Amino acid sequence: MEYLSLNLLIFSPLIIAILFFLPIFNTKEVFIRRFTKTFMGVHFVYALCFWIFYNPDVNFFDELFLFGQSGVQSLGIRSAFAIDGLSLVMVTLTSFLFFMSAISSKTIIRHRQKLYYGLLLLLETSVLGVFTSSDIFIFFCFWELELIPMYFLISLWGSGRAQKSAMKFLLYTFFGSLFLLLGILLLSYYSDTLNFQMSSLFADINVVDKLPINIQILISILLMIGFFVKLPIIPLHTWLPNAHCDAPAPISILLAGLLLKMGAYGFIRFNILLLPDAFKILAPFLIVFAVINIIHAGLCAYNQDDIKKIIAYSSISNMGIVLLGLCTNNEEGVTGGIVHMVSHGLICAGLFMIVGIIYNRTKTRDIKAISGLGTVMPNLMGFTVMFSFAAIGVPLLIGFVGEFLTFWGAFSVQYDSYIFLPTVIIFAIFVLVISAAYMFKFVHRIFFGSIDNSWAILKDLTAHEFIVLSSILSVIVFFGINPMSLIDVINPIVEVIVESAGI
Amino acid sequence: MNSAEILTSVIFYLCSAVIILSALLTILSKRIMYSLIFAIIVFFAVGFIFMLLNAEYNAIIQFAVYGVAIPILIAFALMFTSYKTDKSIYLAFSARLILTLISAILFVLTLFNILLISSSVVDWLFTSQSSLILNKYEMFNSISNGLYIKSFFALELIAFLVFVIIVGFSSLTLFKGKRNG
Amino acid sequence: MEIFIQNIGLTVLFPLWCSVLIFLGNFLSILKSKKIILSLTLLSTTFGLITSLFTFFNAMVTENFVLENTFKFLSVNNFILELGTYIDLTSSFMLLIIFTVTLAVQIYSYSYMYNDASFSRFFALMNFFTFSMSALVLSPNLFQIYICWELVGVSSYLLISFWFHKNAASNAGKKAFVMNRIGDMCLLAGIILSSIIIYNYSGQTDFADIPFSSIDKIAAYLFTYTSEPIFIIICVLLILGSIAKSAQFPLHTWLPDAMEGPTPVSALIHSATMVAAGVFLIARLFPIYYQSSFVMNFIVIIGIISALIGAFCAITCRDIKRILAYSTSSQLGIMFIALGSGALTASMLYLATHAFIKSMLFLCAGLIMSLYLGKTDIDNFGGLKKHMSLIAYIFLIGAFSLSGILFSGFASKSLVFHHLFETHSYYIILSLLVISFMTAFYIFRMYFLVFEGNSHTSDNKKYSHVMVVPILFLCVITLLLGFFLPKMSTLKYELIPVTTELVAILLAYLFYVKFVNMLPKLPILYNLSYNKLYIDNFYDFITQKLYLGICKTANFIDDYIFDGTVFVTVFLTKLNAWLNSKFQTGSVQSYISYSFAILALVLTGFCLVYSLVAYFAEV
Amino acid sequence: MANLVFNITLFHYLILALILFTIGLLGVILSKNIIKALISAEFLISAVNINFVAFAFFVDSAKLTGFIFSIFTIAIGAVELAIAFAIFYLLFKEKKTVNINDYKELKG
Repeated sequence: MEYLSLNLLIFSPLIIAILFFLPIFNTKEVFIRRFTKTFMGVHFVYALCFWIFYNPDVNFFDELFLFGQSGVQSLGIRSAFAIDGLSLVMVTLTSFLFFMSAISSKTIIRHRQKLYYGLLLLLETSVLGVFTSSDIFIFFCFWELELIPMYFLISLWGSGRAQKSAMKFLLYTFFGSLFLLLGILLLSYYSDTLNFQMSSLFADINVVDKLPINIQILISILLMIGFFVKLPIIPLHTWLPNAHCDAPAPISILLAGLLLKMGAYGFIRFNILLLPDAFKILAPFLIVFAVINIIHAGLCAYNQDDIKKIIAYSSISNMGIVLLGLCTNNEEGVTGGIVHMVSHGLICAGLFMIVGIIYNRTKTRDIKAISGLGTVMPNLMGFTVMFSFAAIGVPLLIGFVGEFLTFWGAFSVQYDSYIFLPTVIIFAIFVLVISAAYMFKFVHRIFFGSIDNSWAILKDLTAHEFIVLSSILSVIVFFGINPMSLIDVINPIVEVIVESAGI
Repeated sequence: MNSAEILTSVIFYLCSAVIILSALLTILSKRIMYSLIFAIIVFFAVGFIFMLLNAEYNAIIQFAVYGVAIPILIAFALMFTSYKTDKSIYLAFSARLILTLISAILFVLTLFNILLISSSVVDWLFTSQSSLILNKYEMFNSISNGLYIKSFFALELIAFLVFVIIVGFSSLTLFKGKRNG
Repeated sequence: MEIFIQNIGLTVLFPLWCSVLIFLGNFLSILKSKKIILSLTLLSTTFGLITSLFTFFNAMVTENFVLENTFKFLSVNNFILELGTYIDLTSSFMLLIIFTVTLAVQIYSYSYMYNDASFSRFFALMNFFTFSMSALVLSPNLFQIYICWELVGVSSYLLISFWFHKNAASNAGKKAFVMNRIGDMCLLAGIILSSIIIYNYSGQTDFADIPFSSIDKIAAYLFTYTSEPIFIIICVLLILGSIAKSAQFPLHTWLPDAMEGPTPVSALIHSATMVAAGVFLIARLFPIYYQSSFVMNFIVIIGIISALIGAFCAITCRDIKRILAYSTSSQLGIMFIALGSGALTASMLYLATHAFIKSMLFLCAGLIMSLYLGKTDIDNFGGLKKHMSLIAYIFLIGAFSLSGILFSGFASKSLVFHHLFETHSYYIILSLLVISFMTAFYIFRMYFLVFEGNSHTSDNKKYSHVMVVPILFLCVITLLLGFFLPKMSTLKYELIPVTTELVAILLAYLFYVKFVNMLPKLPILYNLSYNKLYIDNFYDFITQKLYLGICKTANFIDDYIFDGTVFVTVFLTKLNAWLNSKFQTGSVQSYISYSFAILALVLTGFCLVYSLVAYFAEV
Repeated sequence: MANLVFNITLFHYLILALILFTIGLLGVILSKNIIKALISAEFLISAVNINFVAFAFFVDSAKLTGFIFSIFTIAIGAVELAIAFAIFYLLFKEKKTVNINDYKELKG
């Protein structure tokens, strides 16, 4: 474990990105594409080594002093990166999805590939930074850094009203991170150093107990607004459908797969672990929010004409399940929430990949215009059916594990002061039927039924797309069959969460 | 109230009446030449006010600068312009007129009020002028030494500034505009 | 023999392995030949059949024989969920039925689907279904039953919409899956509620996934420690799960539409195995339901309603496969009645006989259809007796036993009647008589319309004899099974139902053979029964109009209220910018006057405030 | 009240300066002719001078800073007027009008 340097993992994409931005070999586009793919593959293998050599008791901790050894004591900024159960899972998921999107962007990204791959690598560094940074200030820096490449990726290579939705995405997230910054400043003010060590929560002693409760609630509400913009919760979610349907396929894989998880990850790190007392008080209201989110997004998904919007709303509904899981105060619910985070990442990546392929071939996203592609593209149909089963939560696939545990945890939650809660939670179970409804409407409208001649000439999957889809599907099936490998890694962090936030 | 007090008060009221009247006339008169003449009257009257306050030095400078130099300058300006008779202020933008008049009244009332309020705070506001007669000779010599010794540096700076600006801007006027109209 | 019983798990995994092999083979186009595919599937099913035979005889011999081996699938500290196999009498009995019917159907479907384009996909899905069905039957706890419940639903969905290019088939598949999904949702809710009560309150944390080995303890615990309404809610939720799967009253409309799938599918899944899963689940959870009379009555009522509706709609149905589908849902209603009135063994035996009879009838219907290029409408058949007399006689045997007059059908139905007469539940007997009257009527109506009467088409096409072998195999079973069943009922109890059925047959003979078009179309009853009591249109209304309406409002809220706030902020900023530009007039003097006005205002404000404060301070 | 009329105090001078200042301000804002505006600008400066001298006389007649300062402001006033006329001359060469409303280019 010692010789695996964490900084190499995080900053190697940045170095390559800088290399790409220099005007050296800017003619050989093919070379750049192949180089990025191999690099991403190596990076993914390197991340897997972390997973293999991970032993729960020692948190892999790495110091990188940005401003000299002592760090800027007065300002207290000291860059430190750490990995524990949760961030390990997220890091491997990130590098896996980046590897997949790099492979899949061969057919979809045609122009200005050098800039594209540079931005992609920059995005990878910032997302990895978010998941591993143990210092609040660094967490916020990477949180903001990730917006820049994402904005350009959506607006330069997007389709339809790309600039407009990229701008909406940017402004929305800025609005959120405004509150986030306010919360962080308040937090560091009360704990008198800016480098308020999140690593303290890796060592699971919460340092904030001396904060008076009303300030804790104020800070946690501010932080929540920031995170709930990213983890789209009902009032703040309208950026997601636009950003998704205008982003190119590989980017919407990353957007759905990772950026939503950053919201959930931050929510766990800050709201649950750093401010547990406030979380105990706010949890019942969050459950109500989560259930509304699940049902509302599910209903909206059924009514969309744009196939990407259907998947976008389905990801909002799934993130509602994640929030529901996290807010239950027992181990099963929290494990379910985290497992569902990973499963949603994988499933949404696959679904967006499929929708990207359909758009790439038929050039329209309107669900009424496309029908009966199954006869022309049997392989793609097979993959879509499997992915929609995973999205619905059919057993022996990872979707089921997360959902079952979350519902189990949610049903057995006891906030004694709120008797109305069980009746609200009962509604969450309807997501099984609602998700089946919109997912099958999507699959049947596009693949089944008779084909009209304009689509008869379409080709089936290419080698690249097949590799991406089959590898994502194999991971889904692997974790579906033996979820224990995932749950063992997550278990230590779940204990910390339940012990600190449990009633 | 001895005769000196009455004399100074009469002069004061006379001068202030002249100032206010001619100031009003300068801004109300139709022809620009009339407004120039009334302006000169105002400047001279202000000079007398300085005399009243035993600031003879200032009065002299006032008479010299405002009384003579500036009207000549304005006369030159009027020479260049064809000083067609222009309409007086009544044709000004009516809404702006109302607005400024209201704000002017408000302005005067409030400052008057402030002065009244401040009188309760400050004692020297109502000490009469006659009780403070300065010795004339001492006044003149102290102003000159104050001017040339205490604030000598400021005087040099002002002089240099005046010189640079006058030369610069007069050369500016010789400059043929590249594009006309 | 022991080795078979030990590795029963192999029989479950063998079909799964076959289906994966066939899928990959088909995809990588190495396994192309149909012979190998068939041999693979037949190998796995025969292996399963042999093991199930041995286990069944073993179970019959030894007193309450139980064998369970499980492995830990999912555990969050001490909340452990296991998967594995659990064999006792009922599960081995069900396993035997499943594998026999599957063997027959697979042999039949080889020739039936021979010239179909996606032959290998069909067999892969059939294997997958065998895997999930046998896993369901052998599941040791309620958690695994739920997993296999959904897998069975998935495989039935894939098989129903097998010819996905046909719109009708794909919609039928979607409808079937969504309805099963509703059932799964209720089942999941029931399972979670009961497992929470057991896990959190009862102290035995290892019973979290409700293992069947200790079902009695759990039942006793659930009944004593939960208040009456909660117990009823849990039981109703669990029953709703089996209602959806066995196409009972509220969720039965998917079964007739499921006939869009290929006939072997209907023969295997929608007549014998999958629909029987609901009855199997109730049998498994019988100790829990048995404790509250309300729940038992609930099951009986559901059984009666769905049986009546099934029979009522079958009478006037024009499509031969749909007649059999309605008859399946009504026969299952009878099983529910038997279960509800406490006759566990009678209902299981009834299930066995019905499975064989119905799959045989489906295979005959499939044979008929294959001769007439898949046309299923009853009008273009007639007088086929002359062409295929063997099939006609087999169908006749099936009809007699289905209506409960002869052979195995009679034996199992008399068992049910015997139990009902014992328990003196006369209103159930009355409804059962009406149902069996209607069953006899519609099954013989179908027989007379298809086989008797003047034949429409003269060209006597020949059907391949391979397809007849499984039908004969099933026919032999239906003939002999009657003798193996325990003979308990006295003559008196059998006489009444048999006479009603004979009267029904006479009536059917009169209307459909002697005076052919004499049948008076009763004004209301006919079109009520013809368009299936308008339940279908009611459900369509709910899905197309109501649900879409709700979704539209949700979307409206989403677009106009959440997006609206964003739009309003944008509009406000634009308005503000426009207003400011109005002030930039360019005239210096207006600028000075504005600033002067503001200065004056500020001063007045200051004075007012100051004087007010001074005034109040004094006072 | 009588001694107030005949007994000139600092108050009177301030009121006089105030009125002169206001008239000058009105002239600047309302006059159509640029030159008239500039002239009334001069009134502002003279009003301020009156204040300076009055305060110097009544309050700190010893240090005479008020007087010295008013001398400087008179000088600055003259310079400022010179600049104004130079700029006005250049503008006048462009537009040939004296009317202040024609010079509207400096706009946001």
